[in-house]
Amino acid sequence: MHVDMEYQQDTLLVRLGGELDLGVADKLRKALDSQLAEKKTKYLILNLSRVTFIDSSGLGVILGRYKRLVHSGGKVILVGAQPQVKRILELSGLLQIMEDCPDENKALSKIV
Amino acid sequence: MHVDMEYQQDTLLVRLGGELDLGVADKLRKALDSQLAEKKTKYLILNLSRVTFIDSSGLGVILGRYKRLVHSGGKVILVGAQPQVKRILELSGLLQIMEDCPDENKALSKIV
Amino acid sequence: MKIINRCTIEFASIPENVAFARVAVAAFASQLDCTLPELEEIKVAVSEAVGNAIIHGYRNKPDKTVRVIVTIYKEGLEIRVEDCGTGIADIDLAMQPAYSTDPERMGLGFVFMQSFSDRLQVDSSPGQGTTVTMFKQIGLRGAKARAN
Amino acid sequence: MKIINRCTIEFASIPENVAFARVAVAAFASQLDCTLPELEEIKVAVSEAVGNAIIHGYRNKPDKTVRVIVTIYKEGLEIRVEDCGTGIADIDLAMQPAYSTDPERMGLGFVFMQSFSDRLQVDSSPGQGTTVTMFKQIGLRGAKARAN
Ligand SMILES: Nc1ncnc2c1ncn2[C@@H]1O[C@H](COP(=O)(O)OP(=O)(O)O)[C@@H](O)[C@H]1O
Ligand SMILES: Nc1ncnc2c1ncn2[C@@H]1O[C@H](COP(=O)(O)OP(=O)(O)O)[C@@H](O)[C@H]1O
Repeated sequence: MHVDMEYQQDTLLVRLGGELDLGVADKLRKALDSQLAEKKTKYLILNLSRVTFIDSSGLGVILGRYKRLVHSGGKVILVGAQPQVKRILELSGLLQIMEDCPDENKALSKIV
Repeated sequence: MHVDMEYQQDTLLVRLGGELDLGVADKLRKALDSQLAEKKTKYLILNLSRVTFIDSSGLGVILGRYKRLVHSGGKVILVGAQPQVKRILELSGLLQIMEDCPDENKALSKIV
Repeated sequence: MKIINRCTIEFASIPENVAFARVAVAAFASQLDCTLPELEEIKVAVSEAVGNAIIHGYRNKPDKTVRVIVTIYKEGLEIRVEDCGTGIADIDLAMQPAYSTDPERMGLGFVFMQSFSDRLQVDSSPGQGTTVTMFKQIGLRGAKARAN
Repeated sequence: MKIINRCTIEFASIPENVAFARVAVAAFASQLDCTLPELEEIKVAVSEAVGNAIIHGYRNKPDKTVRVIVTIYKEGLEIRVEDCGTGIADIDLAMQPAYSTDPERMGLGFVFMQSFSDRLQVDSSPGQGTTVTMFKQIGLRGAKARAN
Protein backbone atom coordinates (compact mmCIF):
# COMPACT_ATOMS: atom_id res chain seq x y z
CA MET A 1 0.00 0.00 0.00
CA HIS A 2 1.17 3.51 -0.81
CA VAL A 3 -0.23 6.60 0.92
CA ASP A 4 0.53 10.13 -0.11
CA MET A 5 -1.19 13.06 1.61
CA GLU A 6 -1.46 16.75 0.76
CA TYR A 7 -3.55 19.65 2.08
CA GLN A 8 -5.40 22.26 0.05
CA GLN A 9 -6.95 24.56 2.67
CA ASP A 10 -9.44 22.45 4.63
CA THR A 11 -9.29 19.58 2.14
CA LEU A 12 -7.07 16.58 2.71
CA LEU A 13 -6.13 14.98 -0.59
CA VAL A 14 -4.93 11.39 -0.20
CA ARG A 15 -3.53 9.37 -3.07
CA LEU A 16 -3.64 5.65 -2.35
CA GLY A 17 -1.99 2.81 -4.21
CA GLY A 18 -1.84 -0.97 -3.97
CA GLU A 19 -4.24 -3.35 -2.26
CA LEU A 20 -6.63 -2.18 0.47
CA ASP A 21 -7.41 -5.26 2.51
CA LEU A 22 -7.27 -6.48 6.11
CA GLY A 23 -3.48 -6.62 5.92
CA VAL A 24 -3.21 -2.83 5.57
CA ALA A 25 -6.54 -1.61 7.02
CA ASP A 26 -5.15 -0.80 10.48
CA LYS A 27 -2.17 1.07 9.11
CA LEU A 28 -4.34 3.07 6.72
CA ARG A 29 -6.89 3.90 9.41
CA LYS A 30 -4.15 5.14 11.72
CA ALA A 31 -2.44 7.16 9.00
CA LEU A 32 -5.69 8.92 8.07
CA ASP A 33 -6.89 9.46 11.62
CA SER A 34 -3.62 10.92 12.82
CA GLN A 35 -3.68 13.34 9.90
CA LEU A 36 -7.32 14.26 10.54
CA ALA A 37 -6.54 14.82 14.22
CA GLU A 38 -3.62 17.08 13.43
CA LYS A 39 -5.33 19.65 11.25
CA LYS A 40 -8.95 20.72 11.04
CA THR A 41 -10.22 19.00 7.91
CA LYS A 42 -13.59 19.39 6.29
CA TYR A 43 -13.20 17.49 3.06
CA LEU A 44 -11.36 14.27 2.30
CA ILE A 45 -10.57 13.38 -1.29
CA LEU A 46 -9.39 9.80 -1.74
CA ASN A 47 -7.70 9.23 -5.06
CA LEU A 48 -8.10 5.49 -5.67
CA SER A 49 -6.78 5.43 -9.22
CA ARG A 50 -3.76 3.33 -8.24
CA VAL A 51 -5.68 1.00 -5.93
CA THR A 52 -5.78 -2.43 -7.55
CA PHE A 53 -7.83 -4.31 -4.97
CA ILE A 54 -10.33 -3.54 -2.24
CA ASP A 55 -12.40 -5.73 0.05
CA SER A 56 -14.81 -5.02 2.91
CA SER A 57 -11.93 -4.27 5.31
CA GLY A 58 -10.71 -1.53 2.96
CA LEU A 59 -14.26 -0.21 2.50
CA GLY A 60 -14.63 -0.13 6.27
CA VAL A 61 -11.74 2.31 6.58
CA ILE A 62 -13.35 4.63 4.02
CA LEU A 63 -16.78 4.42 5.65
CA GLY A 64 -15.30 5.12 9.08
CA ARG A 65 -13.63 8.34 7.84
CA TYR A 66 -16.85 9.30 6.08
CA LYS A 67 -18.83 9.02 9.33
CA ARG A 68 -16.25 11.13 11.13
CA LEU A 69 -16.28 13.94 8.56
CA VAL A 70 -20.02 13.96 7.91
CA HIS A 71 -20.50 14.30 11.64
CA SER A 72 -18.73 17.67 11.47
CA GLY A 73 -20.43 18.83 8.26
CA GLY A 74 -17.79 17.68 5.80
CA LYS A 75 -17.67 15.03 3.12
CA VAL A 76 -15.61 12.36 1.37
CA ILE A 77 -15.12 12.29 -2.39
CA LEU A 78 -13.52 9.41 -4.24
CA VAL A 79 -11.47 9.75 -7.41
CA GLY A 80 -10.74 7.44 -10.31
CA ALA A 81 -11.62 3.98 -9.01
CA GLN A 82 -10.58 1.24 -11.44
CA PRO A 83 -13.40 -1.01 -12.75
CA GLN A 84 -12.85 -3.89 -10.31
CA VAL A 85 -12.66 -1.49 -7.38
CA LYS A 86 -15.62 0.51 -8.63
CA ARG A 87 -17.69 -2.66 -8.78
CA ILE A 88 -17.04 -3.37 -5.11
CA LEU A 89 -17.81 0.24 -4.19
CA GLU A 90 -21.12 -0.05 -6.04
CA LEU A 91 -22.06 -3.39 -4.53
CA SER A 92 -21.33 -2.07 -1.05
CA GLY A 93 -23.66 0.88 -1.45
CA LEU A 94 -20.82 3.32 -0.67
CA LEU A 95 -21.41 5.15 -3.96
CA GLN A 96 -24.87 6.06 -2.74
CA ILE A 97 -23.38 8.23 -0.03
CA MET A 98 -20.20 9.47 -1.72
CA GLU A 99 -19.26 10.29 -5.26
CA ASP A 100 -16.53 8.78 -7.45
CA CYS A 101 -15.13 11.52 -9.70
CA PRO A 102 -13.05 10.90 -12.82
CA ASP A 103 -10.19 13.17 -11.67
CA GLU A 104 -8.97 15.32 -8.79
CA ASN A 105 -10.00 18.63 -10.36
CA LYS A 106 -13.53 17.43 -10.72
CA ALA A 107 -13.48 16.34 -7.09
CA LEU A 108 -12.09 19.70 -5.95
CA SER A 109 -14.81 21.49 -7.90
CA LYS A 110 -17.44 19.61 -5.90
CA ILE A 111 -16.25 21.32 -2.75
CA VAL A 112 -18.15 24.48 -1.95
CA MET B 1 2.12 -20.55 -23.36
CA HIS B 2 1.67 -19.12 -26.83
CA VAL B 3 3.30 -20.63 -29.92
CA ASP B 4 3.30 -19.03 -33.32
CA MET B 5 5.21 -20.62 -36.22
CA GLU B 6 6.21 -19.35 -39.63
CA TYR B 7 8.54 -20.60 -42.39
CA GLN B 8 11.04 -18.57 -44.36
CA GLN B 9 12.58 -21.08 -46.81
CA ASP B 10 14.40 -23.69 -44.67
CA THR B 11 14.12 -21.61 -41.50
CA LEU B 12 11.39 -22.20 -38.96
CA LEU B 13 10.66 -19.02 -37.03
CA VAL B 14 8.85 -19.68 -33.77
CA ARG B 15 7.55 -16.90 -31.54
CA LEU B 16 6.95 -18.10 -27.99
CA GLY B 17 5.12 -16.38 -25.17
CA GLY B 18 4.31 -17.09 -21.53
CA GLU B 19 6.05 -19.45 -19.13
CA LEU B 20 8.18 -22.36 -20.35
CA ASP B 21 8.15 -24.88 -17.53
CA LEU B 22 7.32 -28.54 -16.90
CA GLY B 23 3.62 -27.77 -17.30
CA VAL B 24 4.03 -26.89 -20.97
CA ALA B 25 7.27 -28.68 -21.92
CA ASP B 26 5.56 -31.74 -23.44
CA LYS B 27 3.16 -29.67 -25.49
CA LEU B 28 5.93 -27.42 -26.78
CA ARG B 29 8.20 -30.36 -27.62
CA LYS B 30 5.41 -32.03 -29.59
CA ALA B 31 4.44 -28.83 -31.39
CA LEU B 32 8.03 -28.20 -32.50
CA ASP B 33 8.80 -31.81 -33.40
CA SER B 34 5.68 -32.27 -35.49
CA GLN B 35 6.53 -29.10 -37.40
CA LEU B 36 10.16 -30.19 -37.86
CA ALA B 37 8.98 -33.60 -39.08
CA GLU B 38 6.61 -32.07 -41.60
CA LYS B 39 8.99 -29.86 -43.54
CA LYS B 40 12.74 -30.12 -44.03
CA THR B 41 14.14 -27.49 -41.68
CA LYS B 42 17.73 -26.39 -41.35
CA TYR B 43 17.48 -23.42 -39.02
CA LEU B 44 15.28 -22.79 -36.04
CA ILE B 45 14.83 -19.27 -34.73
CA LEU B 46 13.16 -19.09 -31.34
CA ASN B 47 11.87 -15.64 -30.50
CA LEU B 48 11.74 -15.59 -26.70
CA SER B 49 10.92 -11.91 -26.28
CA ARG B 50 7.51 -12.64 -24.82
CA VAL B 51 8.68 -15.53 -22.61
CA THR B 52 8.43 -14.39 -18.98
CA PHE B 53 9.77 -17.51 -17.25
CA ILE B 54 11.96 -20.48 -18.08
CA ASP B 55 13.30 -23.35 -15.99
CA SER B 56 15.36 -26.45 -16.77
CA SER B 57 12.33 -28.22 -18.29
CA GLY B 58 11.93 -25.38 -20.78
CA LEU B 59 15.66 -25.33 -21.49
CA GLY B 60 15.52 -29.08 -22.09
CA VAL B 61 13.05 -28.59 -24.94
CA ILE B 62 15.36 -26.04 -26.59
CA LEU B 63 18.46 -28.23 -26.13
CA GLY B 64 16.64 -31.24 -27.56
CA ARG B 65 15.72 -29.35 -30.75
CA TYR B 66 19.29 -28.03 -30.96
CA LYS B 67 20.70 -31.56 -30.89
CA ARG B 68 18.29 -32.63 -33.61
CA LEU B 69 19.12 -29.76 -35.97
CA VAL B 70 22.89 -29.73 -35.36
CA HIS B 71 22.90 -33.43 -36.20
CA SER B 72 21.72 -32.53 -39.71
CA GLY B 73 24.04 -29.51 -40.11
CA GLY B 74 21.60 -26.80 -38.98
CA LYS B 75 21.43 -24.52 -36.00
CA VAL B 76 19.23 -22.82 -33.42
CA ILE B 77 19.25 -19.07 -32.85
CA LEU B 78 17.48 -17.36 -29.97
CA VAL B 79 15.96 -13.90 -30.12
CA GLY B 80 15.30 -11.23 -27.52
CA ALA B 81 15.40 -13.09 -24.21
CA GLN B 82 14.28 -10.88 -21.31
CA PRO B 83 16.84 -10.36 -18.50
CA GLN B 84 15.49 -13.02 -16.13
CA VAL B 85 15.28 -15.58 -18.96
CA LYS B 86 18.69 -14.57 -20.31
CA ARG B 87 20.20 -15.16 -16.89
CA ILE B 88 18.93 -18.75 -16.85
CA LEU B 89 20.14 -19.31 -20.40
CA GLU B 90 23.59 -18.07 -19.38
CA LEU B 91 23.75 -20.14 -16.20
CA SER B 92 22.76 -23.25 -18.12
CA GLY B 93 25.58 -22.87 -20.62
CA LEU B 94 23.10 -22.83 -23.52
CA LEU B 95 24.42 -19.47 -24.72
CA GLN B 96 27.81 -21.12 -25.30
CA ILE B 97 26.33 -23.26 -28.06
CA MET B 98 23.66 -20.92 -29.45
CA GLU B 99 23.37 -17.19 -29.86
CA ASP B 100 20.77 -14.79 -28.44
CA CYS B 101 20.16 -11.99 -30.97
CA PRO B 102 18.45 -8.70 -30.19
CA ASP B 103 15.88 -9.06 -32.98
CA GLU B 104 14.64 -11.41 -35.69
CA ASN B 105 16.40 -9.61 -38.56
CA LYS B 106 19.71 -9.97 -36.81
CA ALA B 107 18.97 -13.67 -36.32
CA LEU B 108 18.00 -14.12 -39.98
CA SER B 109 21.23 -12.40 -41.03
CA LYS B 110 23.23 -15.05 -39.14
CA ILE B 111 21.91 -17.73 -41.45
CA VAL B 112 24.14 -18.42 -44.39
CA MET C 1 -18.36 -34.63 -9.18
CA LYS C 2 -14.93 -35.77 -10.33
CA ILE C 3 -11.92 -34.00 -8.84
CA ILE C 4 -9.58 -32.71 -11.51
CA ASN C 5 -7.07 -30.93 -9.34
CA ARG C 6 -6.81 -29.90 -5.72
CA CYS C 7 -4.58 -27.88 -3.45
CA THR C 8 -4.56 -27.23 0.27
CA ILE C 9 -3.05 -24.07 1.67
CA GLU C 10 -2.46 -23.58 5.39
CA PHE C 11 -1.08 -20.46 6.98
CA ALA C 12 -0.74 -18.48 10.20
CA SER C 13 -3.77 -16.39 11.23
CA ILE C 14 -2.21 -13.01 10.59
CA PRO C 15 -3.66 -10.22 8.41
CA GLU C 16 -0.64 -10.21 6.06
CA ASN C 17 -1.68 -13.67 4.87
CA VAL C 18 -4.98 -12.49 3.41
CA ALA C 19 -3.11 -11.16 0.37
CA PHE C 20 -1.10 -14.38 0.11
CA ALA C 21 -4.27 -16.50 0.25
CA ARG C 22 -6.09 -14.64 -2.50
CA VAL C 23 -3.08 -14.63 -4.82
CA ALA C 24 -2.47 -18.34 -4.24
CA VAL C 25 -6.13 -19.25 -4.86
CA ALA C 26 -6.26 -17.05 -7.96
CA ALA C 27 -3.10 -18.72 -9.28
CA PHE C 28 -4.70 -22.13 -8.82
CA ALA C 29 -8.02 -20.98 -10.28
CA SER C 30 -6.28 -19.66 -13.37
CA GLN C 31 -6.02 -23.29 -14.50
CA LEU C 32 -9.69 -22.84 -15.26
CA ASP C 33 -11.01 -20.71 -18.08
CA CYS C 34 -11.62 -17.68 -15.82
CA THR C 35 -12.27 -14.20 -17.07
CA LEU C 36 -10.40 -11.37 -15.34
CA PRO C 37 -13.58 -10.14 -13.59
CA GLU C 38 -14.17 -13.69 -12.34
CA LEU C 39 -10.63 -13.81 -10.94
CA GLU C 40 -11.25 -10.49 -9.20
CA GLU C 41 -14.44 -11.88 -7.68
CA ILE C 42 -12.60 -14.95 -6.46
CA LYS C 43 -9.97 -12.72 -4.85
CA VAL C 44 -12.58 -10.69 -3.00
CA ALA C 45 -14.49 -13.78 -1.84
CA VAL C 46 -11.29 -15.41 -0.54
CA SER C 47 -10.21 -12.21 1.22
CA GLU C 48 -13.55 -11.96 3.00
CA ALA C 49 -13.61 -15.58 4.13
CA VAL C 50 -9.97 -15.61 5.25
CA GLY C 51 -10.32 -12.21 6.91
CA ASN C 52 -13.34 -13.50 8.85
CA ALA C 53 -11.42 -16.57 10.00
CA ILE C 54 -8.65 -14.33 11.34
CA ILE C 55 -10.72 -11.55 12.92
CA HIS C 56 -13.87 -13.34 14.03
CA GLY C 57 -12.87 -17.01 14.15
CA TYR C 58 -9.55 -16.50 15.90
CA ARG C 59 -10.26 -13.02 17.35
CA ASN C 60 -6.94 -11.80 15.95
CA LYS C 61 -4.87 -14.41 17.76
CA PRO C 62 -1.87 -14.73 15.43
CA ASP C 63 -0.73 -18.26 16.32
CA LYS C 64 -3.66 -20.17 14.81
CA THR C 65 -3.96 -21.84 11.42
CA VAL C 66 -6.35 -21.06 8.58
CA ARG C 67 -6.83 -23.73 5.94
CA VAL C 68 -8.01 -23.15 2.39
CA ILE C 69 -8.85 -26.09 0.13
CA VAL C 70 -9.36 -25.37 -3.54
CA THR C 71 -10.80 -28.05 -5.79
CA ILE C 72 -11.23 -27.97 -9.54
CA TYR C 73 -14.12 -30.08 -10.81
CA LYS C 74 -15.26 -30.40 -14.39
CA GLU C 75 -18.25 -28.35 -13.29
CA GLY C 76 -16.32 -25.53 -11.65
CA LEU C 77 -14.30 -24.31 -8.73
CA GLU C 78 -14.85 -25.01 -5.05
CA ILE C 79 -13.14 -22.96 -2.36
CA ARG C 80 -13.34 -24.03 1.29
CA VAL C 81 -12.03 -21.81 4.05
CA GLU C 82 -11.72 -23.47 7.45
CA ASP C 83 -10.90 -22.19 10.90
CA CYS C 84 -11.03 -23.92 14.29
CA GLY C 85 -12.04 -20.77 16.08
CA THR C 86 -15.05 -19.44 17.99
CA GLY C 87 -17.72 -20.55 15.54
CA ILE C 88 -21.03 -18.87 14.79
CA ALA C 89 -24.10 -19.32 17.00
CA ASP C 90 -26.75 -18.05 14.56
CA ILE C 91 -25.58 -18.54 10.99
CA ASP C 92 -28.68 -17.02 9.36
CA LEU C 93 -28.31 -13.88 11.41
CA ALA C 94 -24.58 -13.67 10.70
CA MET C 95 -25.21 -13.90 6.96
CA GLN C 96 -27.66 -10.99 6.89
CA PRO C 97 -26.42 -7.98 4.95
CA ALA C 98 -24.93 -5.27 7.19
CA TYR C 99 -24.95 -7.55 10.24
CA SER C 100 -21.69 -7.51 12.12
CA THR C 101 -20.69 -8.26 15.68
CA ASP C 102 -17.92 -5.68 15.26
CA PRO C 103 -19.11 -2.04 15.17
CA GLU C 104 -16.05 -1.07 13.13
CA ARG C 105 -16.93 -3.49 10.32
CA MET C 106 -19.52 -3.29 7.58
CA GLY C 107 -21.15 -6.71 7.67
CA LEU C 108 -20.59 -7.14 3.94
CA GLY C 109 -18.28 -10.16 3.96
CA PHE C 110 -21.02 -12.74 3.45
CA VAL C 111 -22.76 -10.42 0.97
CA PHE C 112 -19.66 -10.42 -1.24
CA MET C 113 -19.09 -14.16 -0.81
CA GLN C 114 -22.69 -14.76 -1.79
CA SER C 115 -22.77 -12.51 -4.81
CA PHE C 116 -19.46 -13.84 -6.12
CA SER C 117 -20.32 -17.51 -5.97
CA ASP C 118 -23.07 -19.70 -7.34
CA ARG C 119 -23.40 -21.59 -4.08
CA LEU C 120 -22.34 -20.59 -0.56
CA GLN C 121 -22.51 -22.92 2.39
CA VAL C 122 -21.54 -22.08 5.96
CA ASP C 123 -20.99 -24.82 8.52
CA SER C 124 -20.29 -23.65 12.00
CA SER C 125 -21.06 -24.15 15.62
CA PRO C 126 -19.82 -22.30 18.71
CA GLY C 127 -16.43 -23.54 19.86
CA GLN C 128 -16.11 -25.82 16.84
CA GLY C 129 -14.89 -23.39 14.22
CA THR C 130 -16.30 -22.43 10.86
CA THR C 131 -16.12 -23.82 7.34
CA VAL C 132 -17.21 -21.65 4.43
CA THR C 133 -17.65 -23.45 1.11
CA MET C 134 -18.07 -21.49 -2.09
CA PHE C 135 -18.74 -23.00 -5.49
CA LYS C 136 -18.42 -21.16 -8.75
CA GLN C 137 -19.30 -22.54 -12.18
CA ILE C 138 -16.29 -22.00 -14.41
CA GLY C 139 -15.37 -24.04 -17.46
CA LEU C 140 -12.08 -25.88 -17.85
CA ARG C 141 -9.48 -23.96 -19.79
CA GLY C 142 -9.85 -24.73 -23.46
CA ALA C 143 -13.39 -25.99 -22.96
CA LYS C 144 -15.42 -24.07 -25.49
CA ALA C 145 -18.82 -24.37 -23.87
CA ARG C 146 -19.04 -21.94 -20.98
CA ALA C 147 -21.68 -22.34 -18.33
CA ASN C 148 -22.93 -18.75 -18.36
CA MET D 1 15.67 -19.03 14.53
CA LYS D 2 12.32 -17.49 15.34
CA ILE D 3 9.47 -18.23 12.94
CA ILE D 4 7.76 -15.04 11.77
CA ASN D 5 5.30 -16.55 9.33
CA ARG D 6 4.71 -19.91 7.73
CA CYS D 7 2.54 -21.51 5.09
CA THR D 8 2.11 -25.06 3.88
CA ILE D 9 0.95 -25.78 0.36
CA GLU D 10 -0.07 -29.25 -0.77
CA PHE D 11 -1.13 -30.19 -4.26
CA ALA D 12 -1.59 -33.02 -6.72
CA SER D 13 1.54 -34.26 -8.50
CA ILE D 14 0.66 -32.94 -11.94
CA PRO D 15 2.85 -30.68 -14.10
CA GLU D 16 0.23 -27.88 -14.18
CA ASN D 17 0.84 -27.33 -10.48
CA VAL D 18 4.47 -26.30 -10.93
CA ALA D 19 3.29 -22.84 -12.03
CA PHE D 20 0.84 -22.67 -9.13
CA ALA D 21 3.56 -23.60 -6.64
CA ARG D 22 6.03 -20.98 -7.78
CA VAL D 23 3.42 -18.20 -7.87
CA ALA D 24 2.14 -19.14 -4.40
CA VAL D 25 5.64 -19.26 -2.91
CA ALA D 26 6.58 -15.97 -4.57
CA ALA D 27 3.40 -14.37 -3.18
CA PHE D 28 4.33 -15.52 0.31
CA ALA D 29 7.97 -14.49 -0.12
CA SER D 30 6.93 -11.02 -1.20
CA GLN D 31 6.23 -10.33 2.49
CA LEU D 32 10.00 -10.14 2.69
CA ASP D 33 12.03 -7.33 1.22
CA CYS D 34 12.79 -9.25 -2.00
CA THR D 35 14.18 -7.67 -5.12
CA LEU D 36 12.57 -8.69 -8.41
CA PRO D 37 15.62 -10.77 -9.43
CA GLU D 38 15.44 -12.55 -6.07
CA LEU D 39 11.77 -13.36 -6.67
CA GLU D 40 12.68 -14.74 -10.09
CA GLU D 41 15.37 -16.91 -8.51
CA ILE D 42 12.90 -18.20 -5.95
CA LYS D 43 10.47 -19.07 -8.74
CA VAL D 44 13.09 -21.03 -10.64
CA ALA D 45 14.28 -22.88 -7.53
CA VAL D 46 10.70 -23.84 -6.58
CA SER D 47 9.93 -24.97 -10.13
CA GLU D 48 12.98 -27.22 -10.16
CA ALA D 49 12.29 -28.80 -6.80
CA VAL D 50 8.57 -29.31 -7.45
CA GLY D 51 9.24 -30.56 -10.98
CA ASN D 52 11.69 -33.12 -9.60
CA ALA D 53 9.17 -34.32 -7.03
CA ILE D 54 6.64 -34.90 -9.82
CA ILE D 55 8.89 -36.41 -12.49
CA HIS D 56 11.52 -38.24 -10.48
CA GLY D 57 9.94 -38.68 -7.04
CA TYR D 58 6.53 -39.79 -8.27
CA ARG D 59 7.58 -40.86 -11.79
CA ASN D 60 4.75 -38.78 -13.24
CA LYS D 61 2.02 -40.55 -11.27
CA PRO D 62 -0.63 -37.83 -11.03
CA ASP D 63 -2.44 -38.97 -7.88
CA LYS D 64 0.32 -38.22 -5.36
CA THR D 65 0.83 -35.17 -3.17
CA VAL D 66 3.68 -32.69 -3.16
CA ARG D 67 4.10 -30.52 -0.08
CA VAL D 68 5.83 -27.17 0.07
CA ILE D 69 6.49 -25.48 3.41
CA VAL D 70 7.63 -21.88 3.33
CA THR D 71 8.91 -20.24 6.51
CA ILE D 72 9.87 -16.64 7.06
CA TYR D 73 12.52 -16.15 9.72
CA LYS D 74 14.09 -12.88 10.75
CA GLU D 75 17.18 -14.19 9.00
CA GLY D 76 15.53 -15.10 5.72
CA LEU D 77 13.34 -17.47 3.78
CA GLU D 78 13.26 -21.25 3.99
CA ILE D 79 11.54 -23.34 1.33
CA ARG D 80 11.05 -27.08 1.86
CA VAL D 81 9.74 -29.28 -0.92
CA GLU D 82 8.70 -32.78 0.12
CA ASP D 83 7.62 -35.85 -1.77
CA CYS D 84 6.98 -39.40 -0.57
CA GLY D 85 8.24 -40.92 -3.78
CA THR D 86 11.12 -43.10 -4.96
CA GLY D 87 13.88 -41.26 -3.13
CA ILE D 88 17.50 -40.85 -4.18
CA ALA D 89 20.12 -43.58 -3.64
CA ASP D 90 23.25 -41.46 -4.14
CA ILE D 91 22.54 -37.84 -3.27
CA ASP D 92 26.05 -36.55 -4.07
CA LEU D 93 25.90 -38.09 -7.51
CA ALA D 94 22.38 -36.75 -8.13
CA MET D 95 23.51 -33.24 -7.24
CA GLN D 96 26.38 -33.20 -9.71
CA PRO D 97 25.92 -30.69 -12.54
CA ALA D 98 24.59 -32.28 -15.73
CA TYR D 99 23.82 -35.55 -13.96
CA SER D 100 20.37 -36.88 -14.76
CA THR D 101 18.77 -40.29 -14.73
CA ASP D 102 16.54 -39.11 -17.59
CA PRO D 103 18.34 -38.74 -20.95
CA GLU D 104 15.80 -36.11 -22.03
CA ARG D 105 16.65 -33.83 -19.11
CA MET D 106 19.59 -31.54 -18.51
CA GLY D 107 20.62 -32.34 -14.96
CA LEU D 108 20.51 -28.65 -14.04
CA GLY D 109 17.75 -28.70 -11.41
CA PHE D 110 20.08 -28.98 -8.43
CA VAL D 111 22.51 -26.54 -10.07
CA PHE D 112 19.79 -23.87 -10.16
CA MET D 113 18.56 -24.67 -6.65
CA GLN D 114 22.12 -24.37 -5.40
CA SER D 115 22.99 -21.15 -7.14
CA PHE D 116 19.72 -19.50 -6.11
CA SER D 117 19.94 -20.27 -2.42
CA ASP D 118 22.46 -19.66 0.31
CA ARG D 119 22.01 -23.14 1.71
CA LEU D 120 20.65 -26.28 0.05
CA GLN D 121 20.02 -29.50 1.90
CA VAL D 122 18.72 -32.72 0.38
CA ASP D 123 17.39 -35.50 2.61
CA SER D 124 16.41 -38.65 0.83
CA SER D 125 16.56 -42.38 0.87
CA PRO D 126 15.22 -44.94 -1.59
CA GLY D 127 11.56 -45.69 -1.03
CA GLN D 128 11.28 -42.97 1.62
CA GLY D 129 10.85 -39.89 -0.53
CA THR D 130 12.86 -36.71 -0.76
CA THR D 131 12.95 -33.41 1.10
CA VAL D 132 14.78 -30.48 -0.41
CA THR D 133 15.39 -27.52 1.93
CA MET D 134 16.57 -24.22 0.56
CA PHE D 135 17.44 -21.19 2.64
CA LYS D 136 17.89 -17.71 1.29
CA GLN D 137 18.99 -14.67 3.29
CA ILE D 138 16.46 -11.92 2.67
CA GLY D 139 15.64 -9.07 5.00
CA LEU D 140 12.18 -8.40 6.36
CA ARG D 141 10.23 -5.85 4.41
CA GLY D 142 10.99 -2.42 5.72
CA ALA D 143 14.17 -3.62 7.39
CA LYS D 144 16.82 -1.26 6.16
CA ALA D 145 19.87 -3.41 6.72
CA ARG D 146 20.13 -6.00 3.97
CA ALA D 147 22.29 -9.06 4.47
CA ASN D 148 24.09 -8.90 1.12
N1 LIG E 1 -15.10 -17.47 10.59
C1 LIG E 1 -15.95 -16.89 11.48
N2 LIG E 1 -15.91 -17.22 12.79
C2 LIG E 1 -16.74 -16.66 13.69
N3 LIG E 1 -17.68 -15.73 13.37
C3 LIG E 1 -17.77 -15.35 12.08
C4 LIG E 1 -16.92 -15.91 11.06
N4 LIG E 1 -17.27 -15.35 9.89
C5 LIG E 1 -18.27 -14.50 10.14
N5 LIG E 1 -18.59 -14.49 11.46
C6 LIG E 1 -19.65 -13.69 12.10
O1 LIG E 1 -20.54 -13.24 11.11
C7 LIG E 1 -20.64 -11.82 11.13
C8 LIG E 1 -20.89 -11.29 9.74
O2 LIG E 1 -19.78 -11.56 8.90
P1 LIG E 1 -19.51 -10.67 7.62
O3 LIG E 1 -20.73 -10.64 6.77
O4 LIG E 1 -18.27 -11.15 6.96
O5 LIG E 1 -19.29 -9.19 8.17
P2 LIG E 1 -18.09 -8.54 9.01
O6 LIG E 1 -16.84 -9.34 8.83
O7 LIG E 1 -17.97 -7.17 8.41
O8 LIG E 1 -18.52 -8.51 10.45
C9 LIG E 1 -19.36 -11.35 11.76
O9 LIG E 1 -19.48 -10.07 12.35
C10 LIG E 1 -19.09 -12.45 12.80
O10 LIG E 1 -19.83 -12.24 13.97
N1 LIG F 1 12.53 -35.62 -5.75
C1 LIG F 1 13.32 -36.54 -6.32
N2 LIG F 1 13.04 -37.85 -6.20
C2 LIG F 1 13.82 -38.79 -6.77
N3 LIG F 1 14.93 -38.50 -7.49
C3 LIG F 1 15.27 -37.22 -7.64
C4 LIG F 1 14.49 -36.17 -7.07
N4 LIG F 1 15.08 -35.00 -7.39
C5 LIG F 1 16.16 -35.30 -8.13
N5 LIG F 1 16.29 -36.63 -8.28
C6 LIG F 1 17.36 -37.34 -9.00
O1 LIG F 1 18.45 -36.44 -9.17
C7 LIG F 1 18.78 -36.31 -10.54
C8 LIG F 1 19.30 -34.92 -10.82
O2 LIG F 1 18.28 -33.95 -10.59
P1 LIG F 1 18.36 -32.55 -11.30
O3 LIG F 1 19.68 -31.91 -11.03
O4 LIG F 1 17.16 -31.76 -10.89
O5 LIG F 1 18.31 -32.85 -12.86
P2 LIG F 1 17.12 -33.39 -13.81
O6 LIG F 1 15.80 -33.12 -13.17
O7 LIG F 1 17.31 -32.62 -15.05
O8 LIG F 1 17.33 -34.85 -13.99
C9 LIG F 1 17.51 -36.65 -11.29
O9 LIG F 1 17.77 -37.07 -12.61
C10 LIG F 1 16.94 -37.75 -10.40
O10 LIG F 1 17.52 -38.99 -10.69
